[in-house]
Amino acid sequence: MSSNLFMVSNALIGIPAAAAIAVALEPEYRRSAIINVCASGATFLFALVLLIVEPESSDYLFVDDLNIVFVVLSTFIGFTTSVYSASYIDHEIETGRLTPANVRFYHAMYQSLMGAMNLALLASNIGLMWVAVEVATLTTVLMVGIYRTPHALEAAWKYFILGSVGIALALFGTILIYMAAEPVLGQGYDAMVWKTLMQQASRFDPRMLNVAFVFLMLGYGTKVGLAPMHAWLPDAHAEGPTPISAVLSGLLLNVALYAVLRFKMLLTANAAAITPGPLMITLGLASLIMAAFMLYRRDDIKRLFAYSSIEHMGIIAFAFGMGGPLANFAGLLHMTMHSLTKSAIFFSVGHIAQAKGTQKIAEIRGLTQSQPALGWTLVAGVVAIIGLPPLGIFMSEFLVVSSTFARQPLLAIPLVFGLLLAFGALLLRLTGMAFGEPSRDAGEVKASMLPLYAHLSLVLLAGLYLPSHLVAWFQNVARLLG
Amino acid sequence: MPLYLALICVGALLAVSVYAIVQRRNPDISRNVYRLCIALCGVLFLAAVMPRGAHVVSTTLPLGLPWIGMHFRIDVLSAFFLAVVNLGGAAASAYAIGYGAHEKDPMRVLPFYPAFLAGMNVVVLADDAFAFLVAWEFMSLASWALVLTHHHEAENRRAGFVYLLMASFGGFALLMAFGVLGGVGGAYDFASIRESTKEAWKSGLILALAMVGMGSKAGLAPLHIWLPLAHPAAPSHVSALMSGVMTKVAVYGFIRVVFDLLGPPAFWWSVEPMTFGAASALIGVLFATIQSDLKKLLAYSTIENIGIIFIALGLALAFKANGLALPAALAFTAALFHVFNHSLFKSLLFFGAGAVLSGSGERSIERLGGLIHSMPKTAFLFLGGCVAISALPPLNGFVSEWLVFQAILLSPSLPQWTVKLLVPAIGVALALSAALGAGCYIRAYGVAFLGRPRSEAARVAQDPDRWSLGTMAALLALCLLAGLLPSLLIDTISPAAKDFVGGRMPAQAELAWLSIAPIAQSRSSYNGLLVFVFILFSAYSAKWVIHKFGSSRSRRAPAWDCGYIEKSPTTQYTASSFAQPIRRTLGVIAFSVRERLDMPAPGEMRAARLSVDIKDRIFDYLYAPLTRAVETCASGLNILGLLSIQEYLALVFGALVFLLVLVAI
Amino acid sequence: MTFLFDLMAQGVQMLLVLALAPLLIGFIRKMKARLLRRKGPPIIQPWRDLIRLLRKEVVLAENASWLYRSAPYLIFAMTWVAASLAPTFATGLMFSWSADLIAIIALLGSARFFLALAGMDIGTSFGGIGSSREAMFGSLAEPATIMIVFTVSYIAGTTQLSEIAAFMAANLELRASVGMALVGLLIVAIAENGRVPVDNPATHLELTMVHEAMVLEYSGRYLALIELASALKLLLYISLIACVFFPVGLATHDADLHTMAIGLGAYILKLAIGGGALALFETSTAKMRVFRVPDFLGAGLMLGLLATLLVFVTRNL
Amino acid sequence: MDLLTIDIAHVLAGALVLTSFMLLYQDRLSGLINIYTLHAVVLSLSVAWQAYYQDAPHLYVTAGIAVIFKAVIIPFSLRRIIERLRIHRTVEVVGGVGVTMLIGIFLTALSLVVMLPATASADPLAREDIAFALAIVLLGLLMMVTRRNAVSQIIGFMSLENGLILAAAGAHGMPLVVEISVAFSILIAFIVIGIFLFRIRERFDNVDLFELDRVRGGRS
Repeated sequence: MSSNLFMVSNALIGIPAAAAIAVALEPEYRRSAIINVCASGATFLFALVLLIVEPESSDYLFVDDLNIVFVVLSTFIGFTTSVYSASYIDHEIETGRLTPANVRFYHAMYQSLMGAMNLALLASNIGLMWVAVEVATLTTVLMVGIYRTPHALEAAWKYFILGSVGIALALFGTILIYMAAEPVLGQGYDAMVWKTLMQQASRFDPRMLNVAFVFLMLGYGTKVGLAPMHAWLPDAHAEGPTPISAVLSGLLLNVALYAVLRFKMLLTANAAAITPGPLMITLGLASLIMAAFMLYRRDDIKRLFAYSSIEHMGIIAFAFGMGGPLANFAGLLHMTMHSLTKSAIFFSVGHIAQAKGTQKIAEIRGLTQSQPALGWTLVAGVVAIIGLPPLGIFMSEFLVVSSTFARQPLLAIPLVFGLLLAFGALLLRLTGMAFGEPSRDAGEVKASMLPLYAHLSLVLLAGLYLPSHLVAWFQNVARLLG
Repeated sequence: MPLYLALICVGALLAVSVYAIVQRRNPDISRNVYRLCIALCGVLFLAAVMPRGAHVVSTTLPLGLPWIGMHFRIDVLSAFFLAVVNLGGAAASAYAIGYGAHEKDPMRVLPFYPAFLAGMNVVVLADDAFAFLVAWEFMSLASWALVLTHHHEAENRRAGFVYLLMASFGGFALLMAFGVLGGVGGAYDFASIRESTKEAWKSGLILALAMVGMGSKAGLAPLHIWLPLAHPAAPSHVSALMSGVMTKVAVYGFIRVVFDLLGPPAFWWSVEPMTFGAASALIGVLFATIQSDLKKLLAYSTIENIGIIFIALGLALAFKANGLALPAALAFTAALFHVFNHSLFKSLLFFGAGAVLSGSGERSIERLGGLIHSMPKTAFLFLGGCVAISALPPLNGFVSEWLVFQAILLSPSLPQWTVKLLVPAIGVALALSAALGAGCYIRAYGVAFLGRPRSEAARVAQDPDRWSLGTMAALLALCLLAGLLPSLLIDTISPAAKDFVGGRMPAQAELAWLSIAPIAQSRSSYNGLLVFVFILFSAYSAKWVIHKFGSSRSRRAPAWDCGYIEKSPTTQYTASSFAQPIRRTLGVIAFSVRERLDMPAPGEMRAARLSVDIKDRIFDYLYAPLTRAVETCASGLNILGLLSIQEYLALVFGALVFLLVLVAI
Repeated sequence: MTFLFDLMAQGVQMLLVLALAPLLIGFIRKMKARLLRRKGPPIIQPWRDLIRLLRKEVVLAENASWLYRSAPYLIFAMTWVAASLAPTFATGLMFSWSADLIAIIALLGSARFFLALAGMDIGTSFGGIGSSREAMFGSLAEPATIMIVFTVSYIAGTTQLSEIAAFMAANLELRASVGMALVGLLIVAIAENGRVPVDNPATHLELTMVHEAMVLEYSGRYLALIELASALKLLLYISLIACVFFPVGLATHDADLHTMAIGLGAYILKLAIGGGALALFETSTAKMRVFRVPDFLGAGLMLGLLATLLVFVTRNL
Repeated sequence: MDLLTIDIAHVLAGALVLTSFMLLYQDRLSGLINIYTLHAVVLSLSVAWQAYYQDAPHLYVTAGIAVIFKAVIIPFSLRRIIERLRIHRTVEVVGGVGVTMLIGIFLTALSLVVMLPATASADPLAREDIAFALAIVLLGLLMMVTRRNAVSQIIGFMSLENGLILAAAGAHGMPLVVEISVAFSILIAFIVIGIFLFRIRERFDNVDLFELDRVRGGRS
């Protein structure tokens, strides 16, 4: 393993770890917030370095096209979110919803979450990846419960129990993978390292792989938020601090999805094993349609968008399940766009909730008039998320729907049905919130619009123009995914 | 060259909307924006009509789908529609220079208005599925924002919601259609789509999807419900654009897909557009006849006209499928002619409605009346619009309808009996809708502009500013021109007919007296100019004779009305009473009308009252059940949000066991 | 030379229809009177009335607008043009091709349009009644007419009246479709001209009236023009029926004066027969309720459609 | 290898499954905790046996963790909790023990059916182990589903996790087993502390998750 890559990857995990300790020791919350931002920024820069180093693999860490996409994306959103969370936390302290002590803890957890996610993405060892995902789960659980209100605790608890079960299932799957690989690759690390696994996958016992995939799909699928394992997601989004909602939707779901994709590749490499496509498609459609229906009865704004995350994860899972260059490309694009858009939406939603002093949709009206900036960005975000051009998600939905309809028209029907349902629900809510006679404001917010604008403009740009090397990179990954 | 010019102008339009946002504090921003729009639309119009070096010019920009890029192209068809779009756009902008001043919150219009124009232009220019759909949805999006301009009224919000939902429904239909056209390989540029071969069932599917997609935007029944909600909600110049121009863009899309991309047609393709066209024509006109909201009325009549256009297109398909080039060209020309006409007079009428709205503050004609006295100029121009849209000679509406009739009369040459017998029935529908349309506009004009004012607002109403009047006058002049010299327009259209149905009408320009003869003069011919001259001649000669030999004296006196002069203007015939005969005769079939008369017993001192409620059957039987179904499902599934942790665990557990069983087997 | 001749022929036709129309009305009135064993006014009477009206001073309602004042001229002009473009004694007159059958129907439609508007201008309830009923009748009668036009022009393969007449003259044969078309056209004609049983031209102030209600406020020269126009309309319909269904004796535009004269005689004869038939019919039937009229016209429409479809059956086009 | 080793391994694994059934059956909290202690002990024994059998010394560590952490610390603190919360005597109504038992047996059968063919290539000991492990996992999950009391749910989860450890130990020469078991121990510690810290009783009068759900009160 070349030293520079080693250095970079370690930095990606080390910086957050160090920063976590640093903020934990830092009593003054503003300064800790600054450390938080700087650390995330540094991590992002190092992630960019990954773009130039050539793929490498070792027993513990490795880098290939697939996880570079995820690492860069997650570090970027981690960075913007940290910027956003600074202003958000300020407001929370002022309104006394959080104490400085909480914030210290919060920042420490934030950084360790970042570290854990980077580890999970860069881990070349399925066991290590599992450990990292587990740590990520724990940190998020703690952050979800940070408000200590009954609802927050209840949400954290639910997330905790369901998440742990998911993780347990994932571990069992991991062990089974090892057992499938062990006869071929012999005992020891080789049987747990992606590189060797991928090389030899064709010689593994398919039946073992099948059983393993069932566990992995359900286990990591729980973290992805696919129905019927989604239950933790809405509450966790709704009750935690909004930056965490953004991180959950923008990153953690992706990390879990990354794991699923890896194992999918493993199975596709083995001809005799079941094709994972149908399972993913089924779960994807189930999540899509379930979430779409759930959207209609939501009265909590954050829960609303949490369900929309489930819906989009469904679409992405569907796309990857379909497979093929177009659908995979669409899946990757959709994942990227969704992360950016959804976190942007949560940014504005957080400030809106602060400005209106409530998360009840019914009590939020006429935003475009009372808070033009927030209101219109919310409109833009929702317009993006329901897949209207010229924003990025339209492109991916265009590819998914058209390619699916060209290949299996019958599968496209439920897909389009779900998309339309979700479209209607979100548009209905948006119309209520953004337009009409404004409802009264609770107080002034110093909104930090910069991350919002950054995300939205990226999404807009992507909707019209994708830089060619990004495309090449995506296509390369799409090929990897088969 | 024209293409690049057009694209630059589109870019400029987008820049204008940015400029509007940046300059939002600037007091005369609105005037500036509209001026810029006029200029850009003007240039685009020139780009459309300027001679193109090649027959077809196209280019590709490195945007959109990376491995395809964004293709743009101008051929005769897109040039024609480009001209229509920007004529309408320029007119609307000119009108808005004056009308925009009435806008309370201009920032809800200005940023989106140029974007809307840009979107429509790009749709016409696009040459690959992705660019087309991006522009298509962008157009819907911008117009949605415009529909929500007066977002304080609840029904406008509802209109916006229904509109965008229907738009995206159509969008998805098109998406699927292009998915099939593009194939598994995803070759989405129109050039390679044209090359690709399509099986019969595929083209049938695509046709249906195109009907749904384009129809939902054009307002084809039964997908029209959003139109009467959305068009009136927007400010009048935007309504004019949506009704007069955007629906035409949808027609363009239909022509592009069905006549161009889909390859040689089969005869049965024609059935769908013709039947749905006829249905829309009838439904549209019937509902227009009973509306009392002026702008709603106009919106419904748009549905009718779209129906007529689709009838003509269906005929063109039928003829084309049987290789009857000349009749096909006739029908196709009729369709495009009507597209042009409708974009003119519908804009004119919406501008008139806007003038009435801003002049009197009233939208319901029940509270208007006598406007011919308070706003004479508007009254005159609006009358012109009414005559034109009622397909009365010598104005242009008649010409296109006459052409459609001529095309229908050629149906005996069709070999297939189904179509042969279908066409006359379609003809009845067309004739009926034309006649009802005339009745509808008699009612609208008579109640709103004639008689005595029914409200103070109507009495003190004022003519609008120069800009608005000027625009309307210009449009009326164009209507008259197109009515008197149709040969010029027909000859400009015929290249498009040549390319898309493989035939062209005989060149009309060289016919004597500037008359038009679609096939041969012995078969049918019409000369608007001559008829017009005749009418003027006989009218003036009559006047001259009478004033010379008869009397020219006249004096004013109270109205006679069989000896009883009633004071209050409320005793006039109202709009709803005017519509009563039609409601009675056709209401039962078309819309479930319920009239409730509450007649006080003799000696009782209260007023009798008649209440009429009219329901749109399509809504009741098609959309209401759908919404109800979604609601029930949503409430049913809502349980999933309220389970206890162990129940959620049970779900996971169940899934696990199920899958394990699957694996085990 | 021929040009001048043609121009003259056209001019003659214009004046002819103008002169004949009131006489036709007078003739019908006379016939009706005779059928009722009354003496009745002289045939020339309508002309007298018209001239008297023209001399009279016009009494305008206070809120009459410019539309109200210009409508009569427009109505008259449109009807007159329509009437003078239909072949009466000779086919293919100079400008006959400037408007085919559809255009002629449409011209009548425009006339109706303005008449209905004029009826609403003063803002009296009677005017409104008249206009709304006229609108409804029109919107049923016009499609019926169009259907009949379809039938005829499917058979003749043209919408040019002259050509149709020539065709019909050339191959006279009895056809179910033609018969139905004739009946339909008669129905339409009765309705369009406001004759019994649809409307009663003789009475005022009958609540079921249509045409008279619209022109209630008119007086003097305006009334004269409108009366003249309606007379022309009646004449036009009779000559339509004549030249389409009984094209005997029609001269062609390049015929010599002698044939023209024969054509003229034949035409006047046809008018007389038509008028007589109408009088007979009117005296033998009673006026129907207004809301029966749609059924009446609907019958016309159905006949038209049936005729159109029968064309395909009887004749293999 | 001699049969005796395998037999002992079987006996231990089988005992573990049996204990899981006992957990399913037991409805008194204090009783549950005792049985769980037994569960943990058996686990550590079988892991130790695996360590000896594969002579993989690191597994002894895992076994050690199992004994110390699961068989001593956890039960102890759980007892503390239930005494604090004064629910150590509560008898939980478990709907239809018989049915639960039947389902449990079905699950065991299922895990055998799934695993034995899948692991045909692996050596017999691993096969049995993994099959039993799956059974234990499923039984643990079943327990979590059937119990409404937080403490008993946790016990269910921990038994599930024991199954995982068993599987991990059974997988020959699997690296990171120690790390994983440590990570898991942390997880469990968190859960226990969770109940303890969140002081569910103060907030929701009792640890009945059913109540805890009612807090949401149809919030959506």
